Amino acid sequence: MNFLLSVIVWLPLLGALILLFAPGISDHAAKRVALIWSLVVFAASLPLIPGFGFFDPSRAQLQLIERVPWIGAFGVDYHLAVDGISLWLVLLTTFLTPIVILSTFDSVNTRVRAFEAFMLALQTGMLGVLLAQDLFLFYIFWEFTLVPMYFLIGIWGGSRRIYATVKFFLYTFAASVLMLLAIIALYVLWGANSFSLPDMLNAMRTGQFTLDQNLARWLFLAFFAAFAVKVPLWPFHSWLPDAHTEAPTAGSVILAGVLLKLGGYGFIRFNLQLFPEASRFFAPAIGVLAVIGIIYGAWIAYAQTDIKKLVAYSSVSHLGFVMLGIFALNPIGLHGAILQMVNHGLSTGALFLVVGMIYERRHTRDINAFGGLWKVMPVYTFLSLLIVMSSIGLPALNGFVGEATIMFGAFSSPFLGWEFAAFGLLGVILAAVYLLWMFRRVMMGDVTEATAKLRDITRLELTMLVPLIALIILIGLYPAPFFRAMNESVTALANSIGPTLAAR
Amino acid sequence: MVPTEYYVMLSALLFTIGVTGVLTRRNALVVFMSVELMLNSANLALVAFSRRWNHVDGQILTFFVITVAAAEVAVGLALLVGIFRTRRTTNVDEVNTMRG
Amino acid sequence: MEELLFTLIPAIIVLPLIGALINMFAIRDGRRAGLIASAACVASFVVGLTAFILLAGLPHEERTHVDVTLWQWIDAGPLQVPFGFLFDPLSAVMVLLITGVGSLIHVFSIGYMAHDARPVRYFVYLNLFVAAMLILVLANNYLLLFLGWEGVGLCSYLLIGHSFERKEARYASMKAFVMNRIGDFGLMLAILALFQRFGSLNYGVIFPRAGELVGQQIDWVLGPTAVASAIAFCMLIGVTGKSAQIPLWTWLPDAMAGPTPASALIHAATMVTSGVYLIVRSHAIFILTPSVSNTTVYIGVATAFIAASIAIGQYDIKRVLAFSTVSQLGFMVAAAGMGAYTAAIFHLLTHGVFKALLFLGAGSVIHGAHDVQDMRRMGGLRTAMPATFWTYLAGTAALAGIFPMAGFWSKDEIVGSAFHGTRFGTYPVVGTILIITAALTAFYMTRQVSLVFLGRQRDTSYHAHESEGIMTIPLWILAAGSLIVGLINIPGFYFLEHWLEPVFEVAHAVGEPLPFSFTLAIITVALALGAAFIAYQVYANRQWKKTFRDPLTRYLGVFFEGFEHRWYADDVYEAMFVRPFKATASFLSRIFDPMGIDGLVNGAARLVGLGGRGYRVLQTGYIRSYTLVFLMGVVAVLGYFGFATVR
Amino acid sequence: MELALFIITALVTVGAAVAMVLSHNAVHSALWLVLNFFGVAILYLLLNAPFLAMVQITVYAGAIMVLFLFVIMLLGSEKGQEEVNGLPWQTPVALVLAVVLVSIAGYAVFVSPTPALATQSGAAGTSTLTIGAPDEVARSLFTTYLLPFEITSVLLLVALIGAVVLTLKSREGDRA
Repeated sequence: MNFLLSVIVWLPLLGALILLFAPGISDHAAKRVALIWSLVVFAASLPLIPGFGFFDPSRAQLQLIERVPWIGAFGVDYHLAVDGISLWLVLLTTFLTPIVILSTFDSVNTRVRAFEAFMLALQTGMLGVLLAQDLFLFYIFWEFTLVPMYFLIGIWGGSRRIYATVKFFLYTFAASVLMLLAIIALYVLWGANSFSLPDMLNAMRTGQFTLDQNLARWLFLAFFAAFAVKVPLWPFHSWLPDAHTEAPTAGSVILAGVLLKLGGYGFIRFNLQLFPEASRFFAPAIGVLAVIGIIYGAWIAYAQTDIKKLVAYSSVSHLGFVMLGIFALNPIGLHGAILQMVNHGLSTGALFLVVGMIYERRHTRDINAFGGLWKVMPVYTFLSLLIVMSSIGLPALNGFVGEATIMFGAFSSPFLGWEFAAFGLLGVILAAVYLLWMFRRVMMGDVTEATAKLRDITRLELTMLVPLIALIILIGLYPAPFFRAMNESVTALANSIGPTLAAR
Repeated sequence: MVPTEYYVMLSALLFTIGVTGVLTRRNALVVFMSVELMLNSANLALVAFSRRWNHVDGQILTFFVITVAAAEVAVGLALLVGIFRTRRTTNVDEVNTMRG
Repeated sequence: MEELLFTLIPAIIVLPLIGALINMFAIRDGRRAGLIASAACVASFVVGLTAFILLAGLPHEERTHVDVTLWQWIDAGPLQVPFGFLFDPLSAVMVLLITGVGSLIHVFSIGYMAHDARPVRYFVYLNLFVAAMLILVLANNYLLLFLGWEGVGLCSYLLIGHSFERKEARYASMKAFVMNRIGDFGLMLAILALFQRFGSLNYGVIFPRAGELVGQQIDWVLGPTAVASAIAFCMLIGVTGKSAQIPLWTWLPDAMAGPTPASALIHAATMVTSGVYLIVRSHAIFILTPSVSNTTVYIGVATAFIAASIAIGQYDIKRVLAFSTVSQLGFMVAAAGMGAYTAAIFHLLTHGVFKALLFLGAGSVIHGAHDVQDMRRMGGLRTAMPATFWTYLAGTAALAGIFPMAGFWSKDEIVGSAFHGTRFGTYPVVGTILIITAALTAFYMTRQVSLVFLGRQRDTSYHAHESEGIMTIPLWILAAGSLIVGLINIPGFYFLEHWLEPVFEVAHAVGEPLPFSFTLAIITVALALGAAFIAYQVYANRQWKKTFRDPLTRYLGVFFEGFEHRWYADDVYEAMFVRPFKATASFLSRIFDPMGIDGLVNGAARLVGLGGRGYRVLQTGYIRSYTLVFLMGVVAVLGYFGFATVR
Repeated sequence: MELALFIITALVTVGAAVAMVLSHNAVHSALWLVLNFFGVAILYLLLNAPFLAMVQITVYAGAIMVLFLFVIMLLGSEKGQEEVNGLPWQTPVALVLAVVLVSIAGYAVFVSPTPALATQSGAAGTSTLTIGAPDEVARSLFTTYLLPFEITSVLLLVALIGAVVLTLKSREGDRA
């Protein structure tokens, strides 16, 4: 039994503690230490990439399993494992965090040690959520991720940060308490004195542990509540714009980049696996909510004057696609959904970085305050054009690959059907509308005296964007290795849910 | 041989008087005395039952109650003195700074 | 020989890409960037030509098997999409047009963009555009075609918005991209349906099995419709978006805000024709649905006629050509709809050449007249710009369909197929409308020539001069081209017809070549010449002031007003779509989201707050009230136990 | 005879209690309370608890009431300082509750058929005389209840120190 996963999960927290308690670390040094530490974590997570021998893409089951009894009385194990579904999200987390820390170099200068510590602690939380296979352990990590984010927004946020962060915390927390209820219910109903998800699934599959239909649906809804708020699915999204507008740039990037994906991941890992029948039952309804989210998010984004709010609503729209992909309940849809979660992390993360850069220069997020950036900051505008295009879903970039696969999945899924794909595609048009509208208002136009003397992108900012853009283009042109790594797990999962592709 | 019910009834009566004393009077000391009275009524009931069941435990308990009551009075009065020093009053209603 | 072909095809696309990358990262100077870009395009043309020759060398039936896959693009379980190219006769011809005309336009641009603010960026976009268009034409599956499809949309967005200082350029670029996107919505839906029906998107899989679609029905809100019709109709939406047909055509005239050579390449020769290419490429599906094919014909004809009528009322030199392009595209779409696929491709090729010539000519005029675009301020430029004048005249003759020029042969073939009839039957009404439109074309082109070149120079505030050699040489080449290109499908030999046969054999859609009818030819030429003569009389030798009223207003009155305002299409779209969209957006963001959804959340929070305030009343601070509560509790408990146990 | 004595003492005790509650002067209520304690002591005697009766008189009546009187004199609050009445509606409610409480007690003691007390009147065993004697109480106190006994001693010590500390601190406050 190797310890790679535990190393990956707990290393960041160790770094956080060091940063907090080690004596005599100046702000300047704290940033460097945090950066190096997060790079070490990223290096530790690299062996997970298929081809390094640790992760075998041809096996669908959980791999690199680490299981140690923890709380004997309730049968709670410290149980970590990874499979095709969570692989890329883990790598996205370890890949994004160094970039996020890099972005704090010139944007955060008050209480830097605490900021970096919270960021690393957050990383531990997120990795824990992605790797935990024990329901109890999962819940602990799930709630733990809220705490650092609460402080990140609460302390370093904008003017209305208190309202935003309290709303964020309470909204997510209230929903996840329902999930805790469901977890306990499962534990009691199963009666095998264990919270282990794989064992529970085996018991279900072999018929030892059967849930009657209505109860399964209620439990599905309990899990649904927690994850829908996190994703956010349409009616539960009202915390996101506030959280994003008030969060510091680094906070926004990590929030959009990874935190939102935990909801989507949760749906796949728990809702689909534990309650296949309920998933089939609720798929059309959730599909409708997703489609509304796509169009609604895009539509509102168009009317925003605050850039960050615009990008926040665009996240609501993009994640509507992910939900559509998940609840297509077929291999293609799931492939698309998982890849789109990674893509969204990259594109929207980069978009927030870009927005952060002009915020650092002008200290305002109002779109009308900008104009003519293309002339003043050509390199910056070229990079942001690429990022905007990836968010719009232009082919040859990563957004398109994810969205197209989801559309194929949704179109041919017996539970959704062509209407969902059609309305989903409307979202693609609207995405072009509001993003290009923003691009025109900010980048094109004539140079105002305020934007005349803005300096172009610095080397530091370049090092932040280049890795993201490299991946955006790579996934756009050659996504096959990403798909192949999750192929087995996703197909196994889709078959377990029931009839996959509609009869041709 | 006076039946125990009478004693218990008497004890209840005394207890109720004590309670009304606590509720109605506003002088802290009188309230305090009413509390003592309630304790006493409880003791009476205890001893009554001790005789009834022919068991000494009731009386032992009463004994302990008395000692505790003594301790309580000591501390209580010290508190009252403390309050009087700062508030210049022993009227219970004037001391209502702990308003919600 | 087979392997050589396999290596050449990717090279065609890679060369412009390399040119773009070099310019993007290494080059700062405009002229040098122009040279590199043109070199890349010419190289691509040369490679394309050799590939064309090699393909011609292959035996007849092997010409559609040249299919090379570079790598597996999407590999998501059942969804397998290769990144592969197909070099068959149809795409070969398209490649030649794109790279050939493209190269000439690149060379022309060197001169034209000499004093532009950001020439390097312009050449990067131009090269990227050629690469994207080549991907579109060479793709061997629909998803890769879609990649090229949106790629050219992006490049047109960038090129239109090149000089973004100007307000109309900024708005036009976004309008173009969004309207293309609406078309792409339809195409994507068709692609999704194709995948669901065939499990793959490769042409090699879909077209041979296209027959399976017959009889398959889907029922939806408008009742049961054939799957083939649904797919074809969705494709048609894509075509109207990209080839600027009704209803999605208003973006093309505004796209004239971009640099003129860019308009020549994109909005005349290549991008807008990709819609026609799509129909011809997917003929196996369109054949199955006479209903959708007929709709295509009617859309094409209607667009042709309306656009021609609008062109008559325009004063901007480029706008006239823009509407002329929309009209000629209408011809091609009608031909493709009728099933006369070879005629459509033939007209596409000839139009590509002479419309590029006209646009470059217009570019040369604007260049010479110091960026004046309003024809009312021109006049008498033939003396100042002889070369431009004569080449422009050749282009006009070709467009009007005068005898020896290319336009005559291709337009005549379309009109001929309308009367002679194809697999779906004859279209007499369509034929007559097309002939009238041809006459209108002759009219507005002669109007333009006489307004620009004949008569006296009305606005003398500028001194017009001829463009230098680097711009006029491409004009002469294109002028020669607009004569020679007509011969490739000259009746009797029908080279193009035979060349494209293998492409249509797959779905056995090969019709026998159209017999040439003299009567029809004479009628069309006579009408064209007549219309030209009328235009000459009305416009050529009148002495107007700079801001004259077009004489036609007297004859046509309100109609002319309608033509001039593009039949008020823009205002209708603005009122029907754009304004409601903005209104709803602001409603949602200002009222619904904050009050509605957020309201619920904050409402819940406020409720809890109120509850809390309610309880505070109980904390009175009086010790005695607390003891009272104690007592109540005691009484309640005693009471309960006292009485409950009894019952 | 015994019943008569019980009734007299009961009446005296209740009267003293009521007087204690009603009298305006704190000293008077203290004295009434002392009388009450004596009444209860007599009742203890009736209930064969001579040791407790003595303890009652010495501790309660002697020590505690003296302390009370001392504090009353110290604080000088024997005059009725009842003008500030925060909760005027409290008294009637308290009386009503008191009546309810008594009625419940009465019902529980006399009316409800609880088995335990019913059989009491029969077996009035003679041997009850000895249980209240000091030696009997002492024997059980130092055997079965040794631990509580020690704890109460600690408790008394704590109370002692507490009282001193509280009053000590407040005196300093006074000097400022």
